[in-house]
Amino acid sequence: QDNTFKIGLILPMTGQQATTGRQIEAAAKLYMAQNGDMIGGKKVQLIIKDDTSIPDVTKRLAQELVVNDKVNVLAGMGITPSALATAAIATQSKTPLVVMAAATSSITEASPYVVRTSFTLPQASVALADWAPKNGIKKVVTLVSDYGPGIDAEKYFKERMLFNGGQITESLRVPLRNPDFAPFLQKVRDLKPDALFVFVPSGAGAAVMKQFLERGMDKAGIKLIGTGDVTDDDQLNDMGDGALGVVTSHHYSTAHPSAVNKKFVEAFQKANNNLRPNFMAVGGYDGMRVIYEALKVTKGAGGGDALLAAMKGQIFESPRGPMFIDAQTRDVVQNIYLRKVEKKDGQLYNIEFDVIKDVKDPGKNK
Amino acid sequence: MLTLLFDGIAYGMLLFILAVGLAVTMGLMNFINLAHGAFAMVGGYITVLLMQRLDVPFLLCLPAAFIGAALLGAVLERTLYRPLYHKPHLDQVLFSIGLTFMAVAAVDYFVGSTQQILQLPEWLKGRTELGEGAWMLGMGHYRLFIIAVCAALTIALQYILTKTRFGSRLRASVDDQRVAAGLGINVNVVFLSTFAVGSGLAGLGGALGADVLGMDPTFPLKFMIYFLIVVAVGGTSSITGPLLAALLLGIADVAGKYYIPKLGAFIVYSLMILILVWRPQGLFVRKGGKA
Amino acid sequence: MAELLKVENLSAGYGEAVVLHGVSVSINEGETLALLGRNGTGKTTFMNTLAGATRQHGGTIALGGTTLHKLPQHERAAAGIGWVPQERNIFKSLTVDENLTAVARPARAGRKAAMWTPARVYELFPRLAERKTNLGTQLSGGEQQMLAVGRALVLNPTLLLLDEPCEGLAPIIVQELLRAIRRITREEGLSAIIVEQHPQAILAISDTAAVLDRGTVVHSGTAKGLQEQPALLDKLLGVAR
Amino acid sequence: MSNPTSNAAATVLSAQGLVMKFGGITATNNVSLDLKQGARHALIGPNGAGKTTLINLLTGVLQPTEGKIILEGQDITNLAPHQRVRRGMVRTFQINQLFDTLSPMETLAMVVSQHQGLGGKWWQALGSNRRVTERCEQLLEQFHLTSVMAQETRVLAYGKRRLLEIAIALACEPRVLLLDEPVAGVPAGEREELLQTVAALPADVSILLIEHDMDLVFSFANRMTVLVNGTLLTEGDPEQIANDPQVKAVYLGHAEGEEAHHG
Amino acid sequence: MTTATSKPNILLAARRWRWWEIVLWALALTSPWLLSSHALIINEIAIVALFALSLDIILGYTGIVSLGHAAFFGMGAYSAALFAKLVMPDPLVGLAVGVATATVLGAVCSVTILRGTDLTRLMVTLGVGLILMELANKLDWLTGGADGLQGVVMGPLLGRFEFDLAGQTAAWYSLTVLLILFVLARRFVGSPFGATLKAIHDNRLRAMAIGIPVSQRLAVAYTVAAGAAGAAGALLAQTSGFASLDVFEFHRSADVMLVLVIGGVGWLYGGVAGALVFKLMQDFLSNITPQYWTFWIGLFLVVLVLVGRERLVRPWTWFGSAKKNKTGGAA
Ligand SMILES: Nc1ncnc2c1ncn2[C@@H]1O[C@H](COP(=O)(O)OP(=O)(O)OP(=O)(O)O)[C@@H](O)[C@H]1O
Ligand SMILES: Nc1ncnc2c1ncn2[C@@H]1O[C@H](COP(=O)(O)OP(=O)(O)OP(=O)(O)O)[C@@H](O)[C@H]1O
Ligand SMILES: CC(C)C[C@H](N)C(=O)O
Ligand SMILES: [Mg+2]
Ligand SMILES: [Mg+2]
Repeated sequence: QDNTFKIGLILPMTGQQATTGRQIEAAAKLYMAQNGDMIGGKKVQLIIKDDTSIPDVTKRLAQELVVNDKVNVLAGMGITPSALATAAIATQSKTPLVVMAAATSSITEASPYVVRTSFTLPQASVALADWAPKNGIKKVVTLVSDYGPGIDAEKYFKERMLFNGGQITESLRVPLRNPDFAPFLQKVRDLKPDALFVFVPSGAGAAVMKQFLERGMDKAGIKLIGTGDVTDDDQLNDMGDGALGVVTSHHYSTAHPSAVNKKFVEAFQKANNNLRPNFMAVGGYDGMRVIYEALKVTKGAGGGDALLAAMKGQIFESPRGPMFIDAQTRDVVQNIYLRKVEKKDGQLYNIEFDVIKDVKDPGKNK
Repeated sequence: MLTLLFDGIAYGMLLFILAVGLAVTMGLMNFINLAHGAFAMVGGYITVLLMQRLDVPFLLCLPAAFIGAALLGAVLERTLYRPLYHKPHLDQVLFSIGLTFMAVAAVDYFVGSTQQILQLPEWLKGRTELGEGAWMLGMGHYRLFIIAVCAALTIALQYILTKTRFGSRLRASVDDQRVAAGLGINVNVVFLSTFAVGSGLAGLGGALGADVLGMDPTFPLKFMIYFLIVVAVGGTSSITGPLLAALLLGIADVAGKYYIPKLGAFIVYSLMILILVWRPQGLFVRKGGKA
Repeated sequence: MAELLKVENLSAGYGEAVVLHGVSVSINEGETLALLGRNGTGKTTFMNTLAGATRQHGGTIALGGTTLHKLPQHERAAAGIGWVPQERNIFKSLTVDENLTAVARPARAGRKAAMWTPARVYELFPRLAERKTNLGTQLSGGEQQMLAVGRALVLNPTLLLLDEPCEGLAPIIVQELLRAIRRITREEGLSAIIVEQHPQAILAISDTAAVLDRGTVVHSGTAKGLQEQPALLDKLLGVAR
Repeated sequence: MSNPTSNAAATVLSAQGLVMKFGGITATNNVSLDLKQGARHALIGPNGAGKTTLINLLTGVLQPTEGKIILEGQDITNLAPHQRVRRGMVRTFQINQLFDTLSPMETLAMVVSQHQGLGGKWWQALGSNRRVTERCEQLLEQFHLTSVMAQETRVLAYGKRRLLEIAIALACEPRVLLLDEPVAGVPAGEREELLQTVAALPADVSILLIEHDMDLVFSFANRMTVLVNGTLLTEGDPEQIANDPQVKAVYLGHAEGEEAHHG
Repeated sequence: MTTATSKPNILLAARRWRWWEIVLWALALTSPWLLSSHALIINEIAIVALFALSLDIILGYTGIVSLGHAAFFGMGAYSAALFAKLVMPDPLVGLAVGVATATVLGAVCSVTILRGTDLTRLMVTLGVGLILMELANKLDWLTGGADGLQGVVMGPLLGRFEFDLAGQTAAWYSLTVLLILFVLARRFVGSPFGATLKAIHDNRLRAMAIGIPVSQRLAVAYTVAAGAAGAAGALLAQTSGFASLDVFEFHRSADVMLVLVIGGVGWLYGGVAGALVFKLMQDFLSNITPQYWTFWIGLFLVVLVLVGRERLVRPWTWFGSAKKNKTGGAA
């Protein structure tokens, strides 16, 4: 009806990416609970769909949401191919698509209707490549999962490392489904770099870290660095003390010291059985905020184009820190933090110790 | 490159431990039990939860995982599996996949979808290094442990299956249930105990593999392919077949990924295809006659 | 002589299909029954029903003191049934030796004659001894038949069910087997039911005979009686058509 | 039916020095055998003598360790089984090998179509060809299968299955027919008739028969070969064989045995 | 022969179209209009049905189990998508290209399935599928790698009908292709050729012994099935306008097997019925409980097998004879 404002939230709720979906769903619901569902005279309705992270299903669901449910905004997108596939629907139907998780740089270029509230891997990797040479890390081996985001991470990290006078001795890509990292890690060990840069999707991070320690690589003087996926907040605590001291760069940590974040974490944990919100959750939370704010401005008038216009350029304080949606690229611009795993109140956290402000997606610089 | 060989063996043994239960139910009982991974997951979660929530020592968790999965297997065998022995293999596939789906969703519901991480006791975390340079042999203690458990299991199973009457009664029941029963073999008991052992082994495999592979609700689906590869390449008529196959695959995979990392996933699959096209019955099959 | 097997009003079949209709038969201890009938009249079904491998719809089976029809299939061997299925059904992934040892069971108490062991089976069929390590599928047709008989013997049964045991055996082995069956029944007190395509061959070694047609007993009497009336036999078996 | 197999008749199928080893077992030990055109040749021997193995070698189910097989002058040792069938050599199996989910009618229609070269046709329906269906009906009648022609083969009684086994072979219109205990399981009364049907095949069809029922063998064969322990013991006409003391000792047994069979 | 004229009908009767089939297909073909808001899911069902139909040709009629059928599906998808992107956007030509490449691939791969047991075939086919996926991943300059192949623009169907957002054209297109291939498949399996396939399925040894060139027949059947799977893949790529590595994934092969087995193998409608049931159920359940719908699907599969396909659609037979079946003849 005219008086509802529908958000079609398509996420992987089952399968290997399920945690992404769960975190975002929980955050989106939390946002709605905190901010009510009557905005600008419209009743906001959230329609959640499971795409099992199969891109053609994502696309079909988006199409159905647009055609049958007449949603005003599409949102979610757990993995890159899903987002890319759905971009065409956004363009065709002039519906804004708020990407809350997928992190490959090129997504925002796939359609003028895409707005991103998560992060891009180049963003996170480049910051780390700026930090490393300054801290005695000159020779690095990269190890990434062999798929879009991994290759992005490898590429931008390498470029910036070289630019900063560092050295990449070897770039290893591991298959996505890879039960044992032993051969890769042994190779790294034999290469004896100063540090190993890792990007693997969150589940595999723990395995890499464990096998890294088991192989005694820390003792051999090799540091483990990576993007924040490796020390994903919602698993970090179970990783044990071995994780202490690992340095990562990311846009969000549960331990981010700000009032906004404290409130967010508390509310989230309360609503979700003490589950820690991770970077996925914050992407969903902020995504909802972007949609809400745009709705407040437009009051539902003017359709998708007006909404989109109202989303562009939003600046606000997110639990992750200050962020804004670049009006030109529609991509998120945010601080990237350097963090180290430390123990606080008997729990492991990514404690931020340095920040690189207002990082734009370096993928858009060309 | 002894370290690499060691890692390959350990990885192979891990694959074997995960697949051996399947070799029992699928190879010996001729039941296509794709829910094997679900039993492994049960064992894995028993271990992880006992350790996390109740601080039970790791060594106690292993038998608990075996028994827990075996009991579950026994109950399911009596209630659900039994009517399916005569059904076509495809129905068994459908059924066991259905069961796996249910297990995945149930674990997700009760424990949550995040990956559970297991903390090994200190004495298993270390590493021993011998020698120098190219001949250095680095052995993770946990990997050593896996190898030891696996060797013990193989010997025990091999003994039961070939040296005891139970083994031949089992195979007789599988070959022709109707006639076996008609000749006085209590097929139900034979199947029940075998299935329980197979499930128990899966559970043990899950418990031992949890540290390396991680435990999350999609475990049974994620690693199904690996179980199947081991059993297919090893042939289904013995225990040593899958063992050798697992070792071969483990070593080839580790060495391949070390020396030619670019080929990554191709190695195992290509090796498997070559072997199977060359020896369609599996690499190590039981041959009769006085050969 | 005491009655060993008493089958009354037995009906049985496969799934919904009823093949046997009210069959009644009885056998005394140490006696042999020749079961005759054309193809598809239910001889095999009758044997399988005794062994518990069909679906029984009604009637009773008593073997010695036990009510056989109430026992689950696998307990019937313990109760004294030794089954040689028509299609032999050798366990294909077991060796010859394992085929015997897997099912062998000791004789029940109070048995006078020597016990059947795999070793004794090898004496009866020396050919099998030479093929001990062959798998079930790696045997010639006749060897499989010998093994099927041997496998039933090592159960040390009181009642042997022989479903066309001579099929595919060389004449010299047939003679030996029939002689052995006669010896076993006469001297060791076993009873047997034999189905054969050559009525004369088994009537000669049987005590009683029954003829099945379309699942019912159309004739029963002494074997001798039937043997002496070839015309009746031909009529019952429908040879003339 | 004994006489006119003149020595002049051409050799159709010839096995030359065949050896087959299974691991340590030599199942066929240097066996040479000639099958003449139009022969009614019986192959007998104790259980496990290697008769079935010999047929498996001739038809290509097994590859011989040594030796050659010549069919109508051509070396077929390395041909695939189905290629030998195309050259007119067809067999039956000692243990039924049937198509369990097809009905007898479908089975025969399929075999006849295949034989008439229609097996590769995919655009016309099975049974749309008159020649095929007529031949099928004829076979069904001949083998008393008409009453069960539409049932699935796997539920047929053993005897009917046995008949179908042979009908399939005949549907291929063989020029060389190898029969491995064709009447096992067929009731005594029908055996003669069945074998008559076989014997009544055109005179130029050559037949090799394995059978343990001596009455049948002697009424059928005009030539016999005896195999023992994988080796050829002797060959001759039925009379010679029947009176051969060696054959009696290892295979036929005493006259009493004959009696047991015949009564 | 008195009954000469009536007998062949037994053979032909099974091949004749029945009235309900015609009604069914008529309904199917009009469904994109009748149920216009469900056109997208209809399209997806038609594609899955076609994919399952292609699997039925090998699984149901020759007994080859394949867990790598997605290899051909993916091949069809990628070649149709690439063709549209690089050569020309006409859907029908693209479809033909997809079928052709998948057929060629099928012919090449058919050598791997000629020998061995069910399990070996299962694994070999699976391996081929996974290797192709890895290849598509590595050839990212051509295929777009893990991000998927973007920028595929489809031209209008027959030069007139644009693919609309609601999916009506797509649904109609897929249904038509499904129907055409169904008719062809039905001819195929009902022919002497099809009968020889069934014979091979039942008893390979005997099939050889009556002169059937077993390997060649299997290879042909496998190739034909591969072509049909390629058509399904091409339809997916064309109606969704992109292709991603996912089309090669193991779970596609597994799902299509599930779909087929749900509907029953060996009667061609199995794929259609399975696709309908499975997809609708998945859609329905995942709307109700996006997190836990797999549980209910799993439960359905378990019940389906335990109760049996036939009995599941006849609830009145649920109670009754089940008990007595205890010693029912094993077949
Ligand atoms: N598994 C089965 N399912 C259904 N019907 C069967 C089955 N086995 C046998 N029958 C049917 O039961 C009837 C009797 O068959 P049975 O095998 O008992 O006959 P038989 O007298 O032993 O014949 P034969 O002399 O051929 O061995 C036949 O009509 C047959 O079709
Ligand atoms: N695959 C095999 N492996 C080992 N031994 C085998 C194999 N097949 C057959 N044999 C052996 O070879 C010998 C010959 O078998 P074959 O089947 O040819 O005998 P046969 O003359 O047909 O006997 P029967 O009259 O009993 O059918 C047998 O002793 C058998 O055990
Ligand atoms: C790091 C993850 C958020 C990356 C995500 N799986 C993607 O495909 O973009
Ligand atoms: Mg019978
Ligand atoms: Mg033989």
